[in-house]
Amino acid sequence: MAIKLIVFLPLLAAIIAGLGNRALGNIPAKVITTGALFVSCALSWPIFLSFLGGDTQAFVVPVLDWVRSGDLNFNWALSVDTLTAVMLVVVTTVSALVHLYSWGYMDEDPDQPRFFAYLSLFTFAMLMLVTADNLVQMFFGWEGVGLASYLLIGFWFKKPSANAAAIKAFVVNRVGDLGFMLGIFGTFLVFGTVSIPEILAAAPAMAGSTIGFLGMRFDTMTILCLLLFIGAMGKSAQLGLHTWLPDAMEGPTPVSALIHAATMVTAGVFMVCRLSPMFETSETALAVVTFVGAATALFAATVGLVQTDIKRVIAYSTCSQLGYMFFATGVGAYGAAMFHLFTHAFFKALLFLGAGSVIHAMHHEQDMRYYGGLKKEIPLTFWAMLAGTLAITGVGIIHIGAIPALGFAGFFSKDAIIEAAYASGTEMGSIAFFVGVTAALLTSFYSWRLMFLTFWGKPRWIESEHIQHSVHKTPETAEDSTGGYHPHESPLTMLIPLGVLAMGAIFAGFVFHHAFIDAEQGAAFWNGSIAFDEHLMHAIHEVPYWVKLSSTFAMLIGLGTAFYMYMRGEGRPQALANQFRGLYQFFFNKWYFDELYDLIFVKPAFWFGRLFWKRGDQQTIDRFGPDGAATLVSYGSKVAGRLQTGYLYSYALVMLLGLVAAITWVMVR
Amino acid sequence: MSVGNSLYLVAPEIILSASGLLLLLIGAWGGFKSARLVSILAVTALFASSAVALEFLLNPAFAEGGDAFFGQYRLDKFGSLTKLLIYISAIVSIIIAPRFFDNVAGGRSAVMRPEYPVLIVFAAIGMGMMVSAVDLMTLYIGLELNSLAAYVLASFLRNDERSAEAGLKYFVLGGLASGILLFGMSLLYGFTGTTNFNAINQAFESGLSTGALFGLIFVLAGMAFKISAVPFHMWTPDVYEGAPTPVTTFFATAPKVAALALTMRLAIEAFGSQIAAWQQIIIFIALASIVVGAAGAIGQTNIKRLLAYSSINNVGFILIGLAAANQAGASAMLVYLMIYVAMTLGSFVAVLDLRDADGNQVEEISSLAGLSKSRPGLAAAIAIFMFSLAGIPPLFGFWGKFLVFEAAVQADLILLAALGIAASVIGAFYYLKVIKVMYFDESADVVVKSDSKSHAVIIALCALFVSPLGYLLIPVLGNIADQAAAALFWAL
Amino acid sequence: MLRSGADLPVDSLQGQEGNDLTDLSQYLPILLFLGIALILSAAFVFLPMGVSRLTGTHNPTVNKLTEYECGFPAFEDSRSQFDVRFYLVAILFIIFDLEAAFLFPWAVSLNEIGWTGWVTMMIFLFELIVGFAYAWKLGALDWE
Amino acid sequence: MIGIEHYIVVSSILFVMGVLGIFLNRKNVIIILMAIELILLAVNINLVAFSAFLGDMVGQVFAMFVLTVAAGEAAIGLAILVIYFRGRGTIAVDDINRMKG
Repeated sequence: MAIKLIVFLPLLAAIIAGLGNRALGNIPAKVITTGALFVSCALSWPIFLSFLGGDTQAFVVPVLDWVRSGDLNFNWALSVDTLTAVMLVVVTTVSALVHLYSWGYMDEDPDQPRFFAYLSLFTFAMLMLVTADNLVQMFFGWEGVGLASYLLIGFWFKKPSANAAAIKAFVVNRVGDLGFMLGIFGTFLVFGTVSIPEILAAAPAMAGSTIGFLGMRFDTMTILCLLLFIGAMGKSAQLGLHTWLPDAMEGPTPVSALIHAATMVTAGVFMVCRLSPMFETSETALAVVTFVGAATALFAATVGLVQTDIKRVIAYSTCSQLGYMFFATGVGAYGAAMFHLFTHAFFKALLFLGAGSVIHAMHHEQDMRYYGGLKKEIPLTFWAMLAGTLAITGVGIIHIGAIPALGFAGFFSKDAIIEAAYASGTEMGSIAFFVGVTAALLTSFYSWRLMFLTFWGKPRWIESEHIQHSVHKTPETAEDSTGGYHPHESPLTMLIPLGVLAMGAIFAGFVFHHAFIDAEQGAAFWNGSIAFDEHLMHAIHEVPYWVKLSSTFAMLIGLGTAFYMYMRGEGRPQALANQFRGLYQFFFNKWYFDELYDLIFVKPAFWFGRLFWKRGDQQTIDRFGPDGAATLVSYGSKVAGRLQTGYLYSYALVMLLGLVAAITWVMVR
Repeated sequence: MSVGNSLYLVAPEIILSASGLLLLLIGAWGGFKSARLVSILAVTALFASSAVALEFLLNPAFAEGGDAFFGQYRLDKFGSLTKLLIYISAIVSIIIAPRFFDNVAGGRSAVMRPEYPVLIVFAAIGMGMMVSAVDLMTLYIGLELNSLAAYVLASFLRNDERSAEAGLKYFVLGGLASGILLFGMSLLYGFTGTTNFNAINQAFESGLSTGALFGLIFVLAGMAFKISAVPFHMWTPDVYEGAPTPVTTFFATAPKVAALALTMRLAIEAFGSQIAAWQQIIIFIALASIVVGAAGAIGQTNIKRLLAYSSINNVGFILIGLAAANQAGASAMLVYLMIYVAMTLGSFVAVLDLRDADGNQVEEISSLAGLSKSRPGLAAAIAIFMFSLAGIPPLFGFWGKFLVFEAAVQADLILLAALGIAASVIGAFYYLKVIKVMYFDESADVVVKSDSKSHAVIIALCALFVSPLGYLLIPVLGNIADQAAAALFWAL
Repeated sequence: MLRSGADLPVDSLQGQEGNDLTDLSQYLPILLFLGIALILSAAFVFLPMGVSRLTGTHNPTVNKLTEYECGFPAFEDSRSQFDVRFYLVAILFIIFDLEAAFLFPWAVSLNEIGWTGWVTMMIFLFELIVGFAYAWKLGALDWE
Repeated sequence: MIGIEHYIVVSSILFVMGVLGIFLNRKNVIIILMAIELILLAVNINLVAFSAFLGDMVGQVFAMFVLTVAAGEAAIGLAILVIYFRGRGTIAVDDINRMKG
């Protein structure tokens, strides 16, 4: 069965590459893992297309009995429906391309087998997640991707920052996972099952019911949905639990592309869509989702404006795009959300891999301030990233009359979301609409800022220490600002994925937007795998033109501003930054979230830890436990040794004393 | 009860006595040359008596045993089983002797003397009498027969100062101990009017006079010396260190078995109706032995001294079974004894196998460093014995400890069991020290290869027995031990 | 003759003293006696030392410490060591002498114990002879 | 009239003196041997006295055995002492502490 191959080939490859590690050698490990991924990719597209053609119904492939205990019994099964099929192609395609890309990017790395094993392991876990037909299996995949992400962020474990980032990601995700777990427990409590289809079938009946907790009554579905949504927030780095994502950029760039842009971080969105019928039963939950999504979209965009690390900019843009997806689900436009997830996977992976290519070219310099003028040096990368930028900023023209809408991937998906937010009619929706437009403006600004700083203008390379190391020059000694450094275009293994993804970034939206978000076709396509709201989709087309155009205008304004700031004359950004010092600092320091958390959670946690460690463990338990016993014993041994004087009379004395003691004891007793 | 029947019931002792006397003459006339012959004959005799003991043990015809010599001596499964253990220990001690004596350091008196096996045989006779004595007089004679031989054996290396000192110390303290024992016996005799165990027991049923109580305590004290239980243990480390290693092997096994068996018989058959009078004392002695044995061992640098303390420690555990004063306890003690004998024989033979390039015995623990490299097999065996002595599962030593604790719990001595378990944890420490030295310290390259087949075989057998494979024997051992223990309690 | 203790009257002591064995208080004196014994014996050991130390001036000189042998200066140390062979002979003498002690009761009670007793004693003597032969063969008996 | 307890007292005194003799004397091991003999004698007094008062022969037989064994013990003790003296050239109790700890 194809699906089994799709899921388990990566696992097999991971095991082989992981256990074989050094013994296997670099090339075989890479060939095995990459080959496995391309095979499962090649197998997933037909499934997706057959769903697209509507000539396949959802099906479930049992793998084995998993748990049978009391009421709790479920199998390990791979369930495939449209939603899964979409995720399948996204995951396998991006993963395969990233594998290929890593050939070039990780070329000098000493232990590549481990890297590729981790990548394949992650892919397997992600596939487990998307093919889950019960919550426990989904949780298994959920934790699996978390683990793989942890391993990959900390892949360069000799870098302290990398370890710190890995731990941070792990811990923050634990918070979300706790919510997810509680959600699962609660769901089992309420529905008596963990099988997703049964839950979804039973969910509407539970609408409005309440459960008591701490003496108060709560709406059952709201509680469950919110708990599950906390899990989604953790995985998808939504406002509050987002802090790990930017730090996760410490990992190798392909990892950022695969895990922290295309696939894992979208797991939250996928989960909400998968459980959309549940969420549909709770207005409150949806409102919360919308709000959090919108807030994240805006917040991340503002932070992205001022970051100087190229990867961090893209990371925050990812955060922001995820915000879009969430408020799309919040307003009920699950189709749009999934569509944006789909397109975003392509162009964001493209941007990350492009950034990776730039970093590769710039000798691992990641600070955009030291780039500039790279257009001529690495043209192919430039074109690829241009495509990505056009896609994320949503360049395109809406259809007027006969002319169908034309545009890059982002154009279709993001506009659909914004329009859906407006069309939903709820006040939370309208808020989301304005936020979305504003965020679109910011998105366009920081995306173009990135492009201008990187590819246009004069080279500012010599300022970078990395470059200095490579050319052994300092700004003083350097004859010109390039320092005689010649960026080199990346190898073919890195350029091919860029090309493929660029195609996706350009055409994915135009080709698939009917299927994903058109009212009738969408309904047929999704076929009940998500709560597809036809009326909302109809309403999208009825929104006024200014709404349709708003995002485009926002995009143009952002582009213009960026052009004005970074292409015309020097020092304008600096001036602006100085003018709005406070705001700039506020954005630059990511709204001081890290500092806040450090104050609220980290420091107290450390304090308690130290308390229990020093006071509790060392000074109490050890002192009176092991250490005390040890000292006592050694002391006793000394005493015993001293008694053993070796003199006959002392021995005799001891014997006699023992005798007398025994006699006295029996007499006085 | 005819004399002939009595003679038949003491067949093992008779065989040994006759052969002992014969061997003495052979040794006298044959001189050093005859040492090997004498050894072989002695081993044969011991095997013969073991066969008889086994017959008595397994043949249902002797199921209920019988009294010999007008109630001076009883044959029962208990006696036969312990005799078997004693004879086995004696056989091993004889087999391992020649290699030791034939190349003692410096070649002083570097030859195996024929008296050695003869003395072992006589000691074995004495111990055989001890374990089947049901009368104070038989007890005393057997005990002295064993002790006198033991004194000589301890100082057998006449030109070795440590050996002579060991003999002297053992003799003086042993004399004191037997004096105390005798005084107690005289009191018992006086205040109960009899020297027979069962008669004493009956007398006690009507109450315990002060004099008899004194006697009881004195006798127990004398026995405590023989089993080297705290506070009568002081001689043990010195004697074990000073005595020739084969002799130490013998001391650590056979007399311990005999004395413990005798103590059991005394406590149950003679003092069984006044358990309250001695139980607390035994409990105290047991705990003290465990603690002192563990504490004393830690500081040791000489492996023989270490094993001496370890034997004190183990005796403490065995006494827990006696403190329980029930059939389960006795059975547990017997099982523990079997395992203990195997462990001790194994470890001492292993120590005997440690020789440096000049053929000198290696006794310093520090010299064992890196043994795991130079002689992995031996190191592994020692590790097994140490872990087993420490009672760390899954090795067989754990089973014995488990049984005695179980018995103690059955007798509602929960606190005793708890303390014992805690102490056993402490005790584990010093065994592990040896293993650390062997496996983790950088090599000292002192110990050289040994070509002794007999040592290898004995070590291998013992290691096999105390290895987890030993658990396969539990049904057999348990069954035999239960029957033997039942034989003790026939009177009660 | 040797009677097995089993059939002895347990309270035979009462026959003599007429008081109850099982009454501890009656025999508490024994404890006291033991205590007294301890004190007395200790006194016997320590008293002479103490007295000699207290009474009389204690200022030894060489001349005082030399032993008086009817006016002559001492030829040699009075604590001269004996030849170890004396010990050897003494040891052998003690043993065989004491074994002889068994013969008397045997002799007087031979009528009652009959052949069994006779054979037993013969065996005992044989064992003694073996030991004797051993000592002889090892040259423990010849002085040179 | 001399009762059993008088015998017991005498034997007790002898016994205790013997025991004290073992660990109070620091000089000569021979004295220790004597002390041990003293203990055994105390025991013998006990046994014979009890035997007489019980009208039971066992005590006397026991006493015979004790005597014999005591002789053997003394012999062996002397022998060990001799070889020890050969080795160390001294039999002072204070010198017998090569092994300790």
